[in-house]
Amino acid sequence: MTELQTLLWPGADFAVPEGPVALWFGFTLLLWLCAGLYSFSTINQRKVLYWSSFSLAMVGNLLLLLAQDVLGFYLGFALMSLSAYGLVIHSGKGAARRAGRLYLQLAIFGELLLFAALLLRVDAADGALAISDLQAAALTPLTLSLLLLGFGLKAGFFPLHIWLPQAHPAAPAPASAVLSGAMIKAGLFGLWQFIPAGDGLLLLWLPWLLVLCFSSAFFGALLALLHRKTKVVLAYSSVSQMGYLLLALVLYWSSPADYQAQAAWLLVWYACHHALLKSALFLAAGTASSYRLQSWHWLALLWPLVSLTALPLSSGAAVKYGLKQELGQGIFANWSLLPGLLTIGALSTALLAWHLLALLREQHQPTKPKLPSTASFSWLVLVLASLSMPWWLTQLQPLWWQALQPAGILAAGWPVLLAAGLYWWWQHGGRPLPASWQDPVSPALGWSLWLKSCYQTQSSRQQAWPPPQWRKQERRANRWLTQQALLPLASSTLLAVILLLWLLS
Amino acid sequence: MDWNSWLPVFIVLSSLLPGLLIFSLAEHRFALRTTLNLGGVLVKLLLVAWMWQGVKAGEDYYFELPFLPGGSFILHGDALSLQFVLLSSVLWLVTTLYAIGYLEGSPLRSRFFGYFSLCVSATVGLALSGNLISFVLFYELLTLATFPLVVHRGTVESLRAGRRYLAYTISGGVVLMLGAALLHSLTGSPVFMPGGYLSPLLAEHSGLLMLAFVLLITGLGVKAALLPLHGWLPEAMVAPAPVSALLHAVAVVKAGAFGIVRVVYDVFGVDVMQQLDLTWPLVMLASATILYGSWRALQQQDLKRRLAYSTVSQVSYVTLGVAMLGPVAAVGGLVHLVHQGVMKITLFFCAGNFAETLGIHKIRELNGVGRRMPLSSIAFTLGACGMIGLPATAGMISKWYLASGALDAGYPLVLLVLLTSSALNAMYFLPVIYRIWCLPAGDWPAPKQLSRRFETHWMLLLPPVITAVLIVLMGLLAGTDLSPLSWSKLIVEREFSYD
Amino acid sequence: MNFALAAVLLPLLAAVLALCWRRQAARLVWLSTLFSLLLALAALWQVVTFGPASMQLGGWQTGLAIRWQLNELSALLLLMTALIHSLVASYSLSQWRDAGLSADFWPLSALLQSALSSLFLSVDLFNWYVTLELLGLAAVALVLLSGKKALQAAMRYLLLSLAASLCYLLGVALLYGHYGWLDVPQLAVAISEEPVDHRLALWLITAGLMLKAALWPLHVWLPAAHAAAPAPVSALLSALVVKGPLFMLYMIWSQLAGPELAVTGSWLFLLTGSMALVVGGWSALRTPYAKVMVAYSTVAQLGYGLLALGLMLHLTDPAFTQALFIFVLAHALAKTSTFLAVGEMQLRLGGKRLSTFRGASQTMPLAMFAVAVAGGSLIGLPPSGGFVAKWQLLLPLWQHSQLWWLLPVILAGTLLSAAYIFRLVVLAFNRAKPVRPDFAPALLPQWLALLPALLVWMLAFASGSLLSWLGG
Amino acid sequence: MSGDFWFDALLGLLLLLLALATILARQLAAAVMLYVVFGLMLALAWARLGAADLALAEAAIGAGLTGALLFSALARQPKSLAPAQGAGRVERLPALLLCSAISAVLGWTLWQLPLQPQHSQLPAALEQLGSSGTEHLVTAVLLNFRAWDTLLELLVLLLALLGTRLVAAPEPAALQHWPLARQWSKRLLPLLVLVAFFVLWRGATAPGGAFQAGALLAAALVVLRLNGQLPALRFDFWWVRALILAGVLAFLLAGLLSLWLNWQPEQAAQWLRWPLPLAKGLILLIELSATLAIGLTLTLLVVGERKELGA
Repeated sequence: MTELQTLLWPGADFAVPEGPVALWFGFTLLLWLCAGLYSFSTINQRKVLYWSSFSLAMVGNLLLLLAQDVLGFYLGFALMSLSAYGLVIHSGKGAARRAGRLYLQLAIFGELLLFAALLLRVDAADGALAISDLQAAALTPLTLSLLLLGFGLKAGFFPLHIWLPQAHPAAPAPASAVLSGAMIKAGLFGLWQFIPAGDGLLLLWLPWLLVLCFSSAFFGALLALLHRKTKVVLAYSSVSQMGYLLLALVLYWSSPADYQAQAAWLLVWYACHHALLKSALFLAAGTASSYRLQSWHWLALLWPLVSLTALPLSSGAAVKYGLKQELGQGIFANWSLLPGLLTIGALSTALLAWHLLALLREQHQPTKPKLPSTASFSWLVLVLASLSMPWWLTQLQPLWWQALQPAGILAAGWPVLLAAGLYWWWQHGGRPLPASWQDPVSPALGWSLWLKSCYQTQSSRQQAWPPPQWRKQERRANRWLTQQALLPLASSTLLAVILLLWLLS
Repeated sequence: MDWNSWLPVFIVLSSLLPGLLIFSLAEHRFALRTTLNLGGVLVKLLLVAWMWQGVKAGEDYYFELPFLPGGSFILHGDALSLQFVLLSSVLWLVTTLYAIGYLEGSPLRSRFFGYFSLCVSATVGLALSGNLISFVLFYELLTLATFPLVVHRGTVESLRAGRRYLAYTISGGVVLMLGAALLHSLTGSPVFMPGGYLSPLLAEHSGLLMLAFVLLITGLGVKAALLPLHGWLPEAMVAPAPVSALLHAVAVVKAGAFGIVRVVYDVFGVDVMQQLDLTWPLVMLASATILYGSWRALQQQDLKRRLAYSTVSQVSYVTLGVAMLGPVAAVGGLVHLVHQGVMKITLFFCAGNFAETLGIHKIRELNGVGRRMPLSSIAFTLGACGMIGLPATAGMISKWYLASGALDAGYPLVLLVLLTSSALNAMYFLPVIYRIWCLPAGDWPAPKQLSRRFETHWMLLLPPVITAVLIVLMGLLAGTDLSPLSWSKLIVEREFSYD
Repeated sequence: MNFALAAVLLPLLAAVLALCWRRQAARLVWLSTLFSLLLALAALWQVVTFGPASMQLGGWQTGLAIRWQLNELSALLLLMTALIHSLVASYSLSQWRDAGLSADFWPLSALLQSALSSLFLSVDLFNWYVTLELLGLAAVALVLLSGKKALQAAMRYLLLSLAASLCYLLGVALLYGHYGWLDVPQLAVAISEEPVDHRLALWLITAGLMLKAALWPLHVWLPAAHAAAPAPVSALLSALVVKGPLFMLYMIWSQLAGPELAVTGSWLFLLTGSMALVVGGWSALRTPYAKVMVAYSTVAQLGYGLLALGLMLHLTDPAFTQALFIFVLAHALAKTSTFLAVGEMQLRLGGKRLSTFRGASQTMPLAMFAVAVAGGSLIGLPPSGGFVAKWQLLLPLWQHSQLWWLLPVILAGTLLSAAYIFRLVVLAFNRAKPVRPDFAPALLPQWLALLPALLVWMLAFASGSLLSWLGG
Repeated sequence: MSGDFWFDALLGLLLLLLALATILARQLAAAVMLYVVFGLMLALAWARLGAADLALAEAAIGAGLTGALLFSALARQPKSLAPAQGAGRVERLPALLLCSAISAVLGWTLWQLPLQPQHSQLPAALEQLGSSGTEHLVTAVLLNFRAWDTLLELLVLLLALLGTRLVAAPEPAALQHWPLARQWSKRLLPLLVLVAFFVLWRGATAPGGAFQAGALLAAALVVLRLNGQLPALRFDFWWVRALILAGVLAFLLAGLLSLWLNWQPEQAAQWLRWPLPLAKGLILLIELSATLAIGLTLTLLVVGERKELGA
């Protein structure tokens, strides 16, 4: 594909993806198509804005997956994240605009960081623009932190998640689905592609990243429990799940060379798994808020939850199992705390799932209109895809089987049951949360507002100069000079000049 | 004298002669005037294309006329000059089209188009000048030719702006002339040559050379709107839209920036610049201007003034690029010369369209324009995205090269400057775009129906659409042989391979 | 030499004939200016081809007779005189009915041309005095053409002019009394052979000439006189009449002053030149009247001449001679254009204040264009003649760092001239006042006003040969 | 200490006193009178110095014509401007100071510089006198050696007239003609004309010449005109103009004639070189026409009216 360089920008290179990236591309495409189908019948207002943003974001998202060069990737990435702004503010309501503002501010900020990061990478690789060439170049602390920040702001793990719980609820359901399913994955994809595994500096940083993973996982799940809007809960669930995804990435980075391919596959499986189930859940939540949920809808709603909590038979079980397995093999094998943390994570995820289910039931109103069939269809496709993931992904099947072993069932099952009990006790045990704790307002909105006030100032008008007072005097002096004093002045000057010169010379 | 040596002269004449003829036309001779205008443009484009392929093939276009002892009047078409010539000719075409539509039915059109053509001739002449003295000559002519355009409206504000414009540019011109005279007294005015011609003087006259550099840069800095000398530019916004478009995108500010390129590369040369340690101050100055311009742009409530301050900032990218003295950075600076031109002219066209169609001048009046004037709004959005440096636009390419050039040349802090400026650009452009697209339509001051089929008069609409398409094309197709980027690389190749 | 002689005599004859045959005065004088232009061109051609020539009037020996010298410099000045006169005559012919110009203008202007040509050719101290007198009287008479309102200015001009002549005559008498030579080259030889204290003589001559040439600080009579005169007359006065004494100053100082005195004198010229630039420019900027502004501009511009003269004496560099005379040529052309255009506009728009010119770029675009173009040369914008002069002035200056303070002065002078020129131009672009529909001023006078302005811009491209002629 | 010395000393003192009195006189009319007397005394002084022609010219121009001019100017002054309104003390003082300073410097220089020509043109001039066409040195210088100066001086006079004509003068107050004066002028006229032509003729060999003669002629004409004994002389009369221009014209024609006579195709033309055989005649012609021209010009300068008849 070298001809592209002479046609497009310098270094331009695209390739049909292979291997894990192909899967990534596949689920992304599927997600976008389904979301598009769903929006087709459910988006009724501001269609131009919606569809232009939607299609641009989709193009960007797919482009970044196809790109083999830095500029192409950056193009896709920027196109995607900036166009998504239109999706976020689509409703035009106050909350959407606030969320959009925050989103855009952070997106731009992220773009800039990313720009710097990519530039530094390219510079480190002596100007090579192909992504594959960047792998050989060593990281510097600055580059690494810029990359983590730049992609992290998109990926939305803690503490870079602040835009996510605002933006996802504000967007229409299909938009949230792609936002959460595909777009935040793009951030992760970037991290995966641009940070070379096995880099010395990276290995030093990995423990800290691990901390980040688990904080994100717990933080997201716990914060979700405080909120009562389904989409906010889902957004926080995404934050939490991104923690796991980051974990998968960290494991990929830390895995020994012979196991790396497997680790990469696991990362993609996890991403695919989460993408499918989260988009299905967002569609569900969106449907529940605007349409009547029919009975089979509840089934379609339950399955992703099952997958989320990694109950056996689901893809979730398989990938979680893979994660655990991998954790035992890499450099973190002797970190005894980690399996325990994973279990607590599973418990918190299960709590979140129960919370969500309860909210959905509670908020469901049977008087609303019926969901159009195309929308139902696209939703169903996503659920089915999620359901059948182990079947069409044959490589996943070993893991799936292993998760189906009794030990696996037990390990997956008891946190869910415990969570059910805990949740019931929490809801009905007479220990409700204080009202001030419920639906906390994110401080990020305040920061965003402050930032806005910085650049939307009203300029103060400058004072006009006072009129000069010396004009009159000047006029008088001129009159005297040209009328009364002219001749004497001229003659005396003449004589004075002669005298002066004579004396001086 | 063969055809090759006359070609630069013909290129200058192809706008000068129509301009002079237009002056003599009566006000109502619309058809003849338009024919002259467009005919001139097309002839110029043909000639420029001819020269373009010639220069690419390595031909030399050199015209000389004895003028002053030690310095003839020289027109010389080299790769660098062609960059600017191409830019101004192409943008002249679109601006002419725009101006015809914009000024329809208004008085004094012959005068306007006459000066307009003169202005383009001066710009092209400036680009083609082969030595410092010819450059100074066209530089001053440009000042004179643009002044009537700035004050074209003849209102009190425009006259005030015109006075200010003159005060700045004439002073700058005089300082430039002093600097040129100083250099001329040392060496005469030889032809611009890659690597400069001052290195023999380095040992003996380094103090004078530094003085000359300061004078030249001060003189050029006025038009290039470097930091303390930028005051005329926002004021000059009272001019009609085609004029501000031309002033800010092509002619005046670029003349300054182009002059800085010439002085740095072809008069002083990289070696002398480095040995005199002149790059740091220039880089600092350019950086300060970039940040300051963006910062001031943020505070403007008037659309055109915001664009003007944005220009102050963006033109210094060019200066920055050449000042860093690295080949990659130079590519960035040179390509931004073109890119910024196309992007800013788009923005001004759109601003003019908004003002002309809906009477909008303030940013807060822009609410919901996107639905009433979608094409202009798209063009505006693309221009703004380019200014921020978002990918798929021309701005991204120049920013990329500038930034990697900065790393390449050992100025990592410049990267920070570029990023901050981009952030500020986003801060002052995105709210505008937000208002255009995302807010419901407000009370527009003076909505007019200029066309039955389009959102506005087609002649007003076509130019921004063309330039907006160009922005995207220049960003996406930057690798092609026809792109400004490739041409900039060619220039840099020639400028840096002198020894 | 024959052509030069004819160029002096033709206007003289024309003047006499015009006085006799008054009905045809205008046409006669106009034709004579055209022919003398051709003659001056021929004289220049002759000098360039055959080299300089000189003539003893009456064929008597040196010392007894008056000597004329025709070299490149005098030929150029002769040409300038003829050119300006033919331009002004054509202009006056085209509009004299409207302007109410008296028929007396014609013989007077022809006499002026003759006197000035004779002055430029002559190298005799006493003959210079006579031509100077003739010049002064003709100028005063021309100023009086404006009628009563010019009376006061003209009388002052006359008085000061007479005083200046007396000063000059006194100086000449002192020199003649001691050396017995009136012929300048011979006198120079005599002085160099036996130097005595001839300071006073030289200073008297200088003061007188400075007063005649309206060099600062002896310029006080000029603005009123030039402003009061009719437009063609102002053009002649500013473009030509002040150049005569300047030329004499140059000749006398370059030939008669010894090297020591030359340096002393150069300080005078440098200082007064600087002051002229700044003060004249400032006054021009502040005055509310258009013609006064142009007149003050002459005061300021003569500062460049003084600077060039001073520098030439100070540094003995031929480049400054070139600068001086290119400046003289450029200023003559530019000022002719400015005065003609301003006068034409005053005539048509009615009013002498600057505010009259509001909107002039719309009402009288050609005339306004002429002012702007000529103003460009006055400012020194390239590629005008004024630019070349300034360039020649600046270039060698960089080599002599002890005179660095002149650079800011020149800078200030340039900026001030830009300020007053553009003050007018900006006013002209004001569109507050709509044009009357029936307003259609004649185009020919405007074109004629524009012509010298275009010429001065073309001068730059002839500067190569000009410099080589003046370089010797 | 001869009587001559005392006479001269008295004359000098008188001159100084008269000059002071003229300046300090409070009435303009008195000042003019004193000035006329001063002119006469000055003429006397010239005569005492042996320059009869200068004495005559001074009497005619300095006392006669200028006096007449000043009187007629006085007559045209508005009545209200009776007492002299000189410049204020403030304006007078610096002028006085500077004048005295400059006089001192001049005196000092004259003291320093021996006005002894280092190189005199006199021997050369005397040598060439024979071929100049006249016997008197001054005339030779004026009309041959430096004839160009003289031609230009004639033009100066002409210009003075032209300039004066342009000044629009108010109508003169009605002058009463004094019968005695009318008689006197009638008697005086032939005498003056005679003297004038004598002076002119004498110029060929001794001091004298066209300027002096013209001045005397003018004095006669002015007196006549002021007494109303001469019809109005107007510049618009063609013969008046022709006479006024006669000097210059004669000069020019003579010059052109000699140019033609001296013409040699290979050589540069010789301007104002009188061919030897014609020199005397030409000079005489020029002198004659110049006398007429000067006389008429001076007359018109004093009594010329701008207001034209029937206009």
